[in-house]
Amino acid sequence: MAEQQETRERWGMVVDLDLCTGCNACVTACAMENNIPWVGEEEAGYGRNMFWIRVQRTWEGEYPEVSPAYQPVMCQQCGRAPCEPVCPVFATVHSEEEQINLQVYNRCIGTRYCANNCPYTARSFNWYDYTYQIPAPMNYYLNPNVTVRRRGVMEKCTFCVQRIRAGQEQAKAAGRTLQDGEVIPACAQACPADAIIFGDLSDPESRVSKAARSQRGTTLLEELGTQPKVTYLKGGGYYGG
Amino acid sequence: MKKTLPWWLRPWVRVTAGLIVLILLGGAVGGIYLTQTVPQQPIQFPHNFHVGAGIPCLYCHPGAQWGPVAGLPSTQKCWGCHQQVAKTKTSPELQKLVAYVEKGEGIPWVPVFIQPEFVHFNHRPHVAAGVACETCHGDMKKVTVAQPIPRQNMGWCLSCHAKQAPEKWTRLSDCSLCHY
Amino acid sequence: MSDTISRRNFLKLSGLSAAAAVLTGCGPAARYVTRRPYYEMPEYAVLGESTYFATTCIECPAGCGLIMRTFEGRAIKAEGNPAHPVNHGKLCSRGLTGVQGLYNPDRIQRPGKRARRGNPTLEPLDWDTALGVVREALNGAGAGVAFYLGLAPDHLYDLVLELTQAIGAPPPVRFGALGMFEARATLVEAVRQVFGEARFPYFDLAGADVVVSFGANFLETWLSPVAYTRGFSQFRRTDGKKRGYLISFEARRSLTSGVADEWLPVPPGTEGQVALALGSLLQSRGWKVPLGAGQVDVEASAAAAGISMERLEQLADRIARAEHPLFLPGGQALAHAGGLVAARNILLLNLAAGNMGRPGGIFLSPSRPDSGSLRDVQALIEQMRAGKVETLFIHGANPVFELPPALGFTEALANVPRVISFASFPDETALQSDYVLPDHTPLESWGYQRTLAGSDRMIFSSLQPVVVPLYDTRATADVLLSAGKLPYNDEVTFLQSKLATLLNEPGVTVEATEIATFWARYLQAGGWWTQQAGLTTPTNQPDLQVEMAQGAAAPEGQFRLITYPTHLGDGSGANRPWLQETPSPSTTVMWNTWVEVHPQLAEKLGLKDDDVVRVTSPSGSIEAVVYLFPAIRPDTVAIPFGQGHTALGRWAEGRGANPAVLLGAQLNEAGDLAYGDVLVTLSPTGRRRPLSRLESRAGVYGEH
Amino acid sequence: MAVETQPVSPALNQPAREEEEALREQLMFDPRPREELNRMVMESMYSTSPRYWVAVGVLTALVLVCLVGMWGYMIFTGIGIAGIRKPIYWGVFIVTFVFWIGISHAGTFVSAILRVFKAEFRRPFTRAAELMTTFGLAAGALYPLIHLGRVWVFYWMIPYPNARWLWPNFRSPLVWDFLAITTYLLSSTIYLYLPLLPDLAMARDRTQGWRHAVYKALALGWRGTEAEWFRLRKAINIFAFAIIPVMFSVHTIVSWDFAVGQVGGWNSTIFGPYFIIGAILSGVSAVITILVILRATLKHMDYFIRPEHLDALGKLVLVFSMAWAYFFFNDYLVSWYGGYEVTRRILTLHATGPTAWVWYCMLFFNVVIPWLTLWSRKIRRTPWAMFIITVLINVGMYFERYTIIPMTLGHQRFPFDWGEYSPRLPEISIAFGTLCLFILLYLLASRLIPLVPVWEVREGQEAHKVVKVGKTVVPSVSELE
Repeated sequence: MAEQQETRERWGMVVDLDLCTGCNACVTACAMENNIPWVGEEEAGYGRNMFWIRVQRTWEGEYPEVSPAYQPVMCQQCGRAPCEPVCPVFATVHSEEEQINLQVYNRCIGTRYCANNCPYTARSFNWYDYTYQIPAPMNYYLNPNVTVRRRGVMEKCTFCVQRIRAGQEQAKAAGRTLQDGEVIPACAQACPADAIIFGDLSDPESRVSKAARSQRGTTLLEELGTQPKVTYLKGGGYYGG
Repeated sequence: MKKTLPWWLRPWVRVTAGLIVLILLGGAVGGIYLTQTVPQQPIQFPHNFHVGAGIPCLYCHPGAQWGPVAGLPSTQKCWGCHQQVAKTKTSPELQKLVAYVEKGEGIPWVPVFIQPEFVHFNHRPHVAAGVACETCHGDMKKVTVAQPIPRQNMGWCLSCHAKQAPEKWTRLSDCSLCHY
Repeated sequence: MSDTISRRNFLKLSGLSAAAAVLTGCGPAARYVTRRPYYEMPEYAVLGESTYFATTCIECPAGCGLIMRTFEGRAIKAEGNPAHPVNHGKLCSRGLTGVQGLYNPDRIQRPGKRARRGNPTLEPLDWDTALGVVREALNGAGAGVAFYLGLAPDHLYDLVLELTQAIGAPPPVRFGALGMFEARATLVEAVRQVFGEARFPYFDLAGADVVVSFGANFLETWLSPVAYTRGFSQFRRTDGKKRGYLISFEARRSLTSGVADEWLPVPPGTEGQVALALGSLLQSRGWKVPLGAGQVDVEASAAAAGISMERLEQLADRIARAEHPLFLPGGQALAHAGGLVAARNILLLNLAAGNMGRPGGIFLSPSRPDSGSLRDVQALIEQMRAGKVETLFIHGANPVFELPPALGFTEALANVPRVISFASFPDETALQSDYVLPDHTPLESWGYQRTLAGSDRMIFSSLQPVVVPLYDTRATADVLLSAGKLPYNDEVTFLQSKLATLLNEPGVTVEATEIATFWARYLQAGGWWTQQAGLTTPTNQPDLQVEMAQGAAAPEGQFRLITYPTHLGDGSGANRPWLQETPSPSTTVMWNTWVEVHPQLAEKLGLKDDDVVRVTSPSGSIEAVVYLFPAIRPDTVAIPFGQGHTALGRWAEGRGANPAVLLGAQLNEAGDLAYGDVLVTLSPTGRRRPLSRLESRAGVYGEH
Repeated sequence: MAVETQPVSPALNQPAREEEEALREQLMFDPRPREELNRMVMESMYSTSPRYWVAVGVLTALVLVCLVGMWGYMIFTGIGIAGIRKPIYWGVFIVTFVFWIGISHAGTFVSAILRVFKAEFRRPFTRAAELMTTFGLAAGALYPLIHLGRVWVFYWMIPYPNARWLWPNFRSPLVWDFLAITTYLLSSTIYLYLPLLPDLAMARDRTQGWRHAVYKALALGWRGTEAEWFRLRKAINIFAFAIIPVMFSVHTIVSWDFAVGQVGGWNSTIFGPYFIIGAILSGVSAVITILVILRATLKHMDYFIRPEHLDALGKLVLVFSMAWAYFFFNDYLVSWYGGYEVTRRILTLHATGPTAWVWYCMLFFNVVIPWLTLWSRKIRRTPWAMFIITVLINVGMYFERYTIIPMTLGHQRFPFDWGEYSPRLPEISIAFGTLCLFILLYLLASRLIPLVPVWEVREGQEAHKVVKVGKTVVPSVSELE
């Protein structure tokens, strides 16, 4: 194939809450892939944690019918993202190419306006040079494909854009198009229950498109009109069984 | 009435102000200069000679055709040719190479064309798109050790990307093309 | 270190990439970084691109397949091996943080001798001297040598087993906290009694439609958590089948019970009775349950478990309607005085359901359970105390930390003249050893791990070094082989000789006729396993009957204690900052130990969230922070296991409390610790220490 | 032009004299010779006691330690030393920013709006109010820098052609903010400067040494010719009209920082006027506070600043307090009646949460206190009472911003992610540091800049006369232009 067609993906994610066990493997996987620093006991408890994805655990009902509800929440990669217009320097911008929200760390000046305006609390701020405090040689495992963030910049889930880029690059070098399932973010890759499905929403046959069309599908805070790219499949025993 | 100059016209004020301006300017120039100096290489590698001898760039920097990093040659790669070259025995500069070979060590080259860690550059698409090496790296026929090209900044990247086909601009101007 | 490894010309690291990635970003100082290229480019390396190595995770004995991403000689990221039958590309938090073990700054970097036990400083030793010590120890009276091994890796156990046979020493004791918490010996013993073979059971969750779990935390640490989570995922999926229905009997709503469709908080220790009652009810619904002589008092059992008869009847209806009901005997149900009976009862329910060897049923795992029970450990402690052990080798376990102090291991250790630890980290046991001869960490090691209970087929999962060993450490297998007691040159020859038995087998992933090819392919694939599922169907139908199991209510003022392992595993994960920072799923607490108290109980005791409370059992007492947990029986409290280290490096030390202190030394019939029978009292200390939690207390519980 | 009138003879009948005495309480009807006015103002600038220098020294030290030092330390270690956290990304820094911007409103309001509406009582204190605007802005404008995570690249907010081919995002309220504040700072400084010209010239003519040089340079060669006066009046007039929309825009844009967002409790259409009214309320109160202090500390100020001024300003405060209450009620009612869960929770939290006292203090200081006290003419004319009341109003307004910003941010849509915020030392220190900076600037300016626009006072006094019509004495005002 001499000239490849420029294809444009629309990346999306589906989280099946009926399958999610709440085990937090996605949290750890994300941290290890994306060079997310840990912040220690005191800071983590004071809302300085750097999770790009976190599992919200809420309770439903009263004992003995009390039941935990787990919901992994990450950046929803909104189609109309509230974070984007408020950044004074275009550090968080919409990628027309990938249809996701980008956070350009080296452009960020740290107004934290985007984080205030994010209804999903999906953003984390580097209050200190956390990553630089990692004692050697533990910094050896830092992923060279992901920028190490310095203090004073905002960061958030990128749908593992480095993997998207690598996948596209690999496919292009081989002269083919991306296959469904070829690019998956670290959370979906690790998820032991396979509750996170990732793929191209513009391909109606992709696994994620099929899952997103499920009747159980809902998006978070739909009333805000943010057009999230993440669909949650509601769980619970009210159907089937 | 005593004839006095207003304070801003007094010589010492002007001299001091001039000095401050000079120091600031000098600092800025010096700082910029420091980022653009040619680093000290372990071997004064003559690019001009090798290019002149007809060796393609990709012979020593093969990574450029398939991946992000062009790569710097391993000791064995140099030795592959140089063990057959008579001059290896005589040239003092090449004795350093011999020493590395004997010690079985890699040569600690200092890369010249490097991007900050928040820029993810990939050679392959550029080579595939037919961008010649000298477009970005300068004419290696004219230098011995590689020299940095000043002002290779974001605008410099974009100025070339902007010249591509308009339908590619969305992709080529996407922030996540380089920054993630 | 084996010579074989030098074939890999790994890039020697100097100030390169990692440091470069970390240090640049600002300032002209970072403009130029010396880059040390290869002397000779390895054929597998592509510049600027990652190299992937297949290996096996031995953070727990389950043995999930790993694909390690390495970049310029550094291990970057653990990813699951998609082809591996145990985990199919999936991983848990523990496996994912493997690199934080490898690159842990608190690792023991070279062999050392301790002038005085308990003294944290090690006098450096060169390997020749160290090997001399080992040789001398092994040359002595064989009977005076004892080995204490952890649950992984398997190849080292095989080697030590051969070694002990060769020198006439008692077989190695293999024991770990994870096995203790899942009451492994009880489970295996129950399987032996019911099915005639001492094997691990393999439960086909994926094919079941109703699963009844008796305290099995199969989503957290039980047997092979990733495999069972995968099975659970299949079980729950609705693509072309009915959604699986999970019923859980457990006093505390654990992660597993959390996703259960029905959770019945029965008092710990009554699970066997519930199984009996269910069996009785199911018999009246046409099941052939081997009920014992005499009338089963269903109502009494239901009352003891605190379940209404209607509810129990409904459950029985649901189970009877199911096509593939499955009953799981978990550690919480088995770690009681009547644990073996409970395990048997639950397995007999499977038998009555006709689950043997059918999809959605129960199988016998191919590998031989070679871990011991706590009774074996007790025997070893007796030997040690009696001064009959001259040299104790410890590898892969941290008995000083994880065994209940009531067993007296630490005191018995004082009677052992020579303790040699192979620990990679300065843990509590290494601190009490005379010699520390650090092993490579798993990501630097060769080896294999057999499948445990997480797969439907036989697996030899391969371990290979993904990076050059960082420090002056040496493979324990090589250290032991250096004594010359076994006919192997080094670890790799040992491994190859073991694997040679697998040559020429058809229908397997690695088909080869000679060992070199086999070895290469085996390493590349991440192990050897059969292409087709192959499990033993338990056929033995013994003349066993469901029995009444004991179960007593806790006396007034005392509470049953549940101790459960978290993602810190057997406690060795406590030195991984990211495991510490990963929130506990059900409480979202990070970096500490808490005690889960039901709000009703807390109100009765006058306890508030974040109060420091003293938990006292007959064996000891600890202090922990109260977490008002709405999903636990009000007569039960729970404490997670894994924190409370007094050693093990900067991230583990002095953090939280170790509930092992509270566990007594009572064993059940199968020789497992009856930790479920421990009764504790709570007394406020008057201090407060806010727990670090992800959740907002105000938002979730409405407290301010 | 001045109307020809006969000066009233003091030897008139009793009632008329009493009335006249009553009128003489007003500055406009208590004229003094031009030279004496000038002398009084100059004296107030020259008279420095040791206490003054001690105050300057202490304040300088405080600014250096609390503001410069702490800010430097924060830049060095990271903004994490402040108490802000997820999800309360904006805390005391932004609160104080809004506070100072609010304070800075009154200068323009008092000066420009009152000038446009020809409110005569403005004359003696326009300068003081304008200075407050400029210094308030100077203190407030630091905060957008202080609160940045990476202040060293703040210039990326400035639109200029650069090597990155990047512009600031003009869709971002922060860029509007940046532009609005720069515009306001620039225009309010010019607006401060223009009426200052005749006074600087007056000072130039009465000083020697470095002061003379400075005033000479600053006075731009003002000679007081008719043409100059004509142009100056014209310029001031144009500016007075032009700066009003700028002033309204600034605080509206500050309110848009919040109102255009998604944050529950913020996106309210009424925030623009609500913020402006709040700003004017706090600003006018601050003017009163400052006038009381000036009157008590500066020489001859009791001549220029009289109870009548406090009285007039007090009435304004009362009106704006009512207006503020109206907007507050509007905002509250709509949120409450709307019943949207997020705002409902936030309103509940404000009123019943652990920091509800802040909310109650806000209402008490902003509504209850002024409504109870400012009706009384006597209280309005009592300097110390006005001082206490206006300080409390500013505390209340600070609490209002605190309620709106961190207390609202902490309780957004996911209760799981709520957070509690309490300011830490660096934030308090920096906020206190800017207060010191403001006072210090004012203190220095009080000895450098004529704090009373002499020419305006004189102009007013020339235009005001006490005229006797029949047996009664009436004030008369003539148009000057």
